[in-house]
Amino acid sequence: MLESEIVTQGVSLMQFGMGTVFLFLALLVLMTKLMSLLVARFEPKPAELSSSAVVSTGTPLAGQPVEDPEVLAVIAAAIQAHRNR
Amino acid sequence: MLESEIVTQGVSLMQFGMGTVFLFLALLVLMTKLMSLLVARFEPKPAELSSSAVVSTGTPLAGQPVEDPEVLAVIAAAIQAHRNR
Amino acid sequence: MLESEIVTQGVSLMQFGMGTVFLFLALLVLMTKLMSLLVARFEPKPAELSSSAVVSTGTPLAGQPVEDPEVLAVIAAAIQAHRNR
Amino acid sequence: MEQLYLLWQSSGLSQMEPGQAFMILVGMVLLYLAINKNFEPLLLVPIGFGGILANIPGAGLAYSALENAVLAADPEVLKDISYSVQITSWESLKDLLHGIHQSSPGLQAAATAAAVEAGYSNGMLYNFYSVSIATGIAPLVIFMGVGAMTDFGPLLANPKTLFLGAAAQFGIFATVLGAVGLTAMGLMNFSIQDAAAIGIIGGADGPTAIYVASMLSPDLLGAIAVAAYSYMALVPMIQPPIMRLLTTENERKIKMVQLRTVSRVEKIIFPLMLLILVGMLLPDAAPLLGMFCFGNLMKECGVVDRLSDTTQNSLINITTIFLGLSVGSKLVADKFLDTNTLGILALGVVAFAIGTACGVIMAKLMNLMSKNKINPLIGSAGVSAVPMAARVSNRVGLKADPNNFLLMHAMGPNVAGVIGSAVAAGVMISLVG
Amino acid sequence: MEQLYLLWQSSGLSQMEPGQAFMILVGMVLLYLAINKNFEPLLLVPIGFGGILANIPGAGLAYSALENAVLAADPEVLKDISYSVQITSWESLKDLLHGIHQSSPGLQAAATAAAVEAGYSNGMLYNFYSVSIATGIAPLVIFMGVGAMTDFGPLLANPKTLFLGAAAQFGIFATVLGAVGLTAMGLMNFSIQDAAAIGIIGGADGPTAIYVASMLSPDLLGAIAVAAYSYMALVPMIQPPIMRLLTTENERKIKMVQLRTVSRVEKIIFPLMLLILVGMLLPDAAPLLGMFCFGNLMKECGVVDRLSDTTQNSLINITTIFLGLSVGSKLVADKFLDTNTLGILALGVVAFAIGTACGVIMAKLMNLMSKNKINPLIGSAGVSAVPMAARVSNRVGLKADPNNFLLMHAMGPNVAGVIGSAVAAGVMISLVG
Amino acid sequence: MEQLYLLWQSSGLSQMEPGQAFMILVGMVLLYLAINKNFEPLLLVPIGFGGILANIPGAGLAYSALENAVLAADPEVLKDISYSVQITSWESLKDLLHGIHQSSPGLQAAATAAAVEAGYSNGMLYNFYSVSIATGIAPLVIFMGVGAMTDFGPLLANPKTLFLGAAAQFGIFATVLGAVGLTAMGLMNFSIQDAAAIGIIGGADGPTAIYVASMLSPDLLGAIAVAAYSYMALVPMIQPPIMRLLTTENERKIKMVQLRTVSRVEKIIFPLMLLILVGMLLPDAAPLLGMFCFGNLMKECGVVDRLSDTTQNSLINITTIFLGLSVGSKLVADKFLDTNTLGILALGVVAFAIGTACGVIMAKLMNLMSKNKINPLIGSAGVSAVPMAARVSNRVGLKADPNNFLLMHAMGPNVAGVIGSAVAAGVMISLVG
Ligand code: NA
Ligand code: NA
Ligand code: NA
Repeated sequence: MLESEIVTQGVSLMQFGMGTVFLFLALLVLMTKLMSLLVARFEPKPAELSSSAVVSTGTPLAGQPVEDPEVLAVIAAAIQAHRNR
Repeated sequence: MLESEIVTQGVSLMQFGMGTVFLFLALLVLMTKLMSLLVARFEPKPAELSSSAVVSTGTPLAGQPVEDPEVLAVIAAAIQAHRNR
Repeated sequence: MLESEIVTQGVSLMQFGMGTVFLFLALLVLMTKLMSLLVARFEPKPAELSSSAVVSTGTPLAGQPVEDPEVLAVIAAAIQAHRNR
Repeated sequence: MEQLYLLWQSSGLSQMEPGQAFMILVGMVLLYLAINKNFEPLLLVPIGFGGILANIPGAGLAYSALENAVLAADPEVLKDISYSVQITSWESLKDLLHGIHQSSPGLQAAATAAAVEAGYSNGMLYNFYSVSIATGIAPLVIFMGVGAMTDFGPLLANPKTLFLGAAAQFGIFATVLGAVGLTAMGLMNFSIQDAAAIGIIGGADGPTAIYVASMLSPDLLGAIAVAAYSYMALVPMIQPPIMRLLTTENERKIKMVQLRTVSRVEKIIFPLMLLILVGMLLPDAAPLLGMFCFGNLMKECGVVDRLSDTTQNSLINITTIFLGLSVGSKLVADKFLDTNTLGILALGVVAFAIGTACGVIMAKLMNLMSKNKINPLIGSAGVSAVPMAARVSNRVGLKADPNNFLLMHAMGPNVAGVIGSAVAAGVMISLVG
Repeated sequence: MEQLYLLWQSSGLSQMEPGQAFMILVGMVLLYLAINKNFEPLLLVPIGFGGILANIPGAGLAYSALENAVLAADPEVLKDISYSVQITSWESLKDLLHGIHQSSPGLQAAATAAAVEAGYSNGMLYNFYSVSIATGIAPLVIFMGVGAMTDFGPLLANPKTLFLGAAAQFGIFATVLGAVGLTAMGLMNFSIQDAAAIGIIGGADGPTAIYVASMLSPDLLGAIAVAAYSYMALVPMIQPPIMRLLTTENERKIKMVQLRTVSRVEKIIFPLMLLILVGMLLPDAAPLLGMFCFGNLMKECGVVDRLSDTTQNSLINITTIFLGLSVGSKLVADKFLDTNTLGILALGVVAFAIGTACGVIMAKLMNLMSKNKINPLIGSAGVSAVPMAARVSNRVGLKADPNNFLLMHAMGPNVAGVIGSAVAAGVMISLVG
Repeated sequence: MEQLYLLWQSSGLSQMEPGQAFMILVGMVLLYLAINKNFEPLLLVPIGFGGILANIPGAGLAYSALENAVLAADPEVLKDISYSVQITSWESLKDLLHGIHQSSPGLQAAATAAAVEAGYSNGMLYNFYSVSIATGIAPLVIFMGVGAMTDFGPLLANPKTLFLGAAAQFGIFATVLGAVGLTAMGLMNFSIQDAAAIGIIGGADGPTAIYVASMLSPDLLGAIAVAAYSYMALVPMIQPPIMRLLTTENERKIKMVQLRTVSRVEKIIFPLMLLILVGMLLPDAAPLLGMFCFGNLMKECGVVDRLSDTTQNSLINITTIFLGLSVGSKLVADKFLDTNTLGILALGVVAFAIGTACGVIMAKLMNLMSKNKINPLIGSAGVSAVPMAARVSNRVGLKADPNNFLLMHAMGPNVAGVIGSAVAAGVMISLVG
């Protein structure tokens, strides 16, 4: 009795589990495709937009207390080195 | 009475403590020597092996997101910039 | 009653609060000026002192287990670059 | 089909209440503002995301084990819990929860034990909140990090700018008056503790606001933190009109004396002096300003750069993540959706405006008494909102005279405002805490 | 001489039990595999070392104060403790401990107080475990870090590879069936919770496995974590034969369409969409997938790089150290040495094999219905084991056609597998938790 | 005027006791030594600052909620609390507190609940102490970091230098004798636990001292930690006279054999061997030496560099900050200002001196029995104080012969001293803990 019960539980766990996993990921496939379509429609030039978005957030980020000066110095030195090569 | 008791405790703590410290470190000396002997016997060329071992673990480590490349780039740029000044 | 009570509390919080803020910051102004005067008097050459102080703490700091090897490598590279100029 | 029906029953979608849906939208809006409009993203990204997590129906991430047990409404469990707290009847689950929160700590502990034994556990965000905010540790650690990033040089070069930082705190207390006024008029329902916590929005300093709210009015913490960070992000829009209204073109063109260089010794002594002053006069501000001074001392003393670096980087970043998610836990619908929240948002912007105005007016008053003229535009930086407000002063100044750089001058009142609002926080905790 | 005898008596060597010696050897083997064979060293070094620490005789590092008090077997203390829990007789200390663990939380708290008053305290590893795993925080933080290191680009470019990640989760549930089958046959003795926790090994995802095991079956956590990480390291040996068996040479040579570039907006929206979907459908997976999505959002949004960097570096590293040592605490001999452990190890490798096979078969099925052919070798990457399984797909593909690089194509099912096993985890917590 | 009077009443200045003022001065002196004289600044800056914070009158940052409630002396609250712990009369608040600390954990919990309900809460530093030191975690994590920074190469090349590290621990036990002697003479009042904790100052190892003191004698922890770190900073002044006194010019000129190179395999095996030896012989030293070996293994194994880097940087830095502030909490006037503190300071310097002398003498003894001569100057490095003591050996050696570099030779006994004092700590915890 007890043994068959745990088997039943296991089988139902499998059915329910695989069902949910497939259903969930199928929904995710649908939504992802839909989302990509919408993004492509409303953002005509995705490549350009993505780069411009990066630029637009670039300036405010400079306000963060990250070690910007160092990074800038490194970049400056690298560019300088490149030119002088 | 009480005073002499704590002195007794202190003396016994000293005996037992220094004894254990010496015994422990003496054992450690023995085992370390033994270990070094065994390593030397079973690993014929320790120097070579150690370097090759470093190399063999090097590849998988490269997958770790440590900032090596950046550091290298910075140093390279700095040296380059300095020379070209 | 209750309404007027909370208003009374609010007014008294404002009086007491702004009073403390001003008093505190006024005291801080006084003490800061006094401190700057004293520092200027007892430390005749502040600029020089500050730099020498940095140097004096510099040596022991080198003893700290910071990423010495890297720092040393960078310094070494810099010195080398300097010599080759 | 029956399986599918059960699946639907247990899903979040079927349990969703309108308030939760709305708050998820609010979380999305906060994320949008943070990511696309760069509204204080370091805080608003975690807060917005935490807000969404907190409102996932059925997950109970923002609730304690006891709250989760009550909200699950299993009759057996409810019986055990209500027996523990000696409540025999209630109108709604919300009513029962209210009754439980009113009962003594001992009874609540018993009820919690009953909930845990029934298999309920604290939500993830509730745990984050308990550890990071309820203990006060997260805002204090962030304040230490802010201290380690602060340069008191401009303030030390021109100490009287501290008065600008003092004046701008009037925004805090005017807002307290506003909150009690709204309550007296019956429009809102704030206690004096709530009013004090709302006022601190005018301090324009995130960790101070969260620290005070967690001590005086935890239920309003979500709205207060969101208001504080949002208005800090809006400083470039809120302040300039007020600054222009209160100053003449000529005042805006005032050039200030070049700041003297400040010695390293002064910079080391200043945080210690400030600490002693706080300790002697206002012990309730000692945790906040103590950690702030400690961070600053680590930075300036030059012998513990390892510690200072970690404080400014990994430590403050780790703390920010958990602080933000924890604040988000207070965006749970049944705590956030309330007419009081609207009142808080309205009062917050008033607080910023009054603080800005008082800073500018104070600068003009000081000019009447001193021959070293201050450009009144730097008065607005006294609200803190470091370094945004100082940049606004600079920008408005540049419009009046393209060669007049006010940034360093404005940094003095800017950090003075941080001290000023921490002092105000101490007063309020001391008086109504 | 008497002193020396006493010294010997109090030493660990004289108290050592064979099981402890064996487990110390197991710890050494794990360290050997991690260091010399590069078996997931980031986890197996701390786990192996923790396992050695946990089995030091007389140190009790992996036990609670109460367990340490009972195991010390001081008659006076045993009397107090057994009185607290109202147990009057017991056959062995292990029997008494079992009885204590069965008694109500209140009685256990009283017994713990008695143990603490007698001078016993929690072992170091027990404390680590309580804070990092029992609260769920450590696996969640690591999952956040994994999210911050994950690139959903390949998945977004080819969303149908999500189905491969779904199919590979069959390994999980087949293993659950295997575990209940072994129990039904009387070979093993697993509860349904144990079976679910064992199944999750097939998810090939360390933090998910630890999270689920800590909630459903803490006693098996050690064996489950060791199995999960070991088999993840063995993926390059387990998968290729199965992949070759199930595919023809021509199938292995299929060239896939070049992936389109994915815009930044899509990458930002995807984690939010996933979060909402999880919230609506499977609240029990919300902590795991919520933290995963949060980490990913921090990475992709581009405005909180400070936080994202810390999440990927110091925060995940610190958490990994304590997580590993805590997992090691479950390698204590009397919990680990059990025929069940052998069952877990056997079932784990079956789980990996079935997951791999199902992923490959699913890819072949999808090819029957679609004209954009999928190389079935990327199906095996659906088990997750990021990024090892994707590399295996690439390597096997290169053997069939040296110009066919499958790596980026395999990253899609690879991260889909992470989502899939987190979903499976949510289902199991929801149904048997 | 009345308002101002009230303000004065509630300020710290009016509540200040002479002891607090004195301890604030002590904190300032520690900061001065750390910043200007470079006395172990990484620890003494946080300790000094924490000491100042702990003595801010009226802030109660170093006290528990219960202590804060008693010290506030509100009659109603005192009544509740004394009722909870069943104390009916007391001479002074200090007397009442003493009584409370003597009562059973259950009664103390009830009294704490009464204090919390009356609105009192744990001070910030008290919370830091509870989490970081009372649990033992902070010293252990720092020890792990020290392990990850330690190179056992010189020790492995010349293992007999371990005997120097053993001999130098005589300073510990001689100090224990000194402490019990002072007590026997009635000059001081130390228990055997106190004496053991004081002795560990002679171990010249910060985390070991704090770990032992937190377990054996928490009230003396402040003085012990301050003494340990101060004398470690003073090693360049304490050791050279003793070294010169005990050696001849010729001995100081002894050139030692060049150290052989040590293979990576030996470096990996050594921490594991040490761990096993500790586990077999001295389980009570297992937490300390276990974490030390773990850190070292992470460094040497070469496959977990991410973890090793974090251990040596952000993790140890974060822990140091909170450890230091927590130690500072024990500098609160009523715990620190005591004749016992003077005794501890005096005994501490004796401990260092005896340890140094024994190390040197041991080296000379070993030279009698071996043909490979040891320069006795490296004996003093056996006290640990890594790497200061090894540098002192080098410097004194260079004075005798400018071409004789002893630094690498001295690193052997230096790290041996760390092992030695951790072993001594284990013995003491085992015998009197
Ligand atoms: Na402010
Ligand atoms: Na998976
Ligand atoms: Na030592």
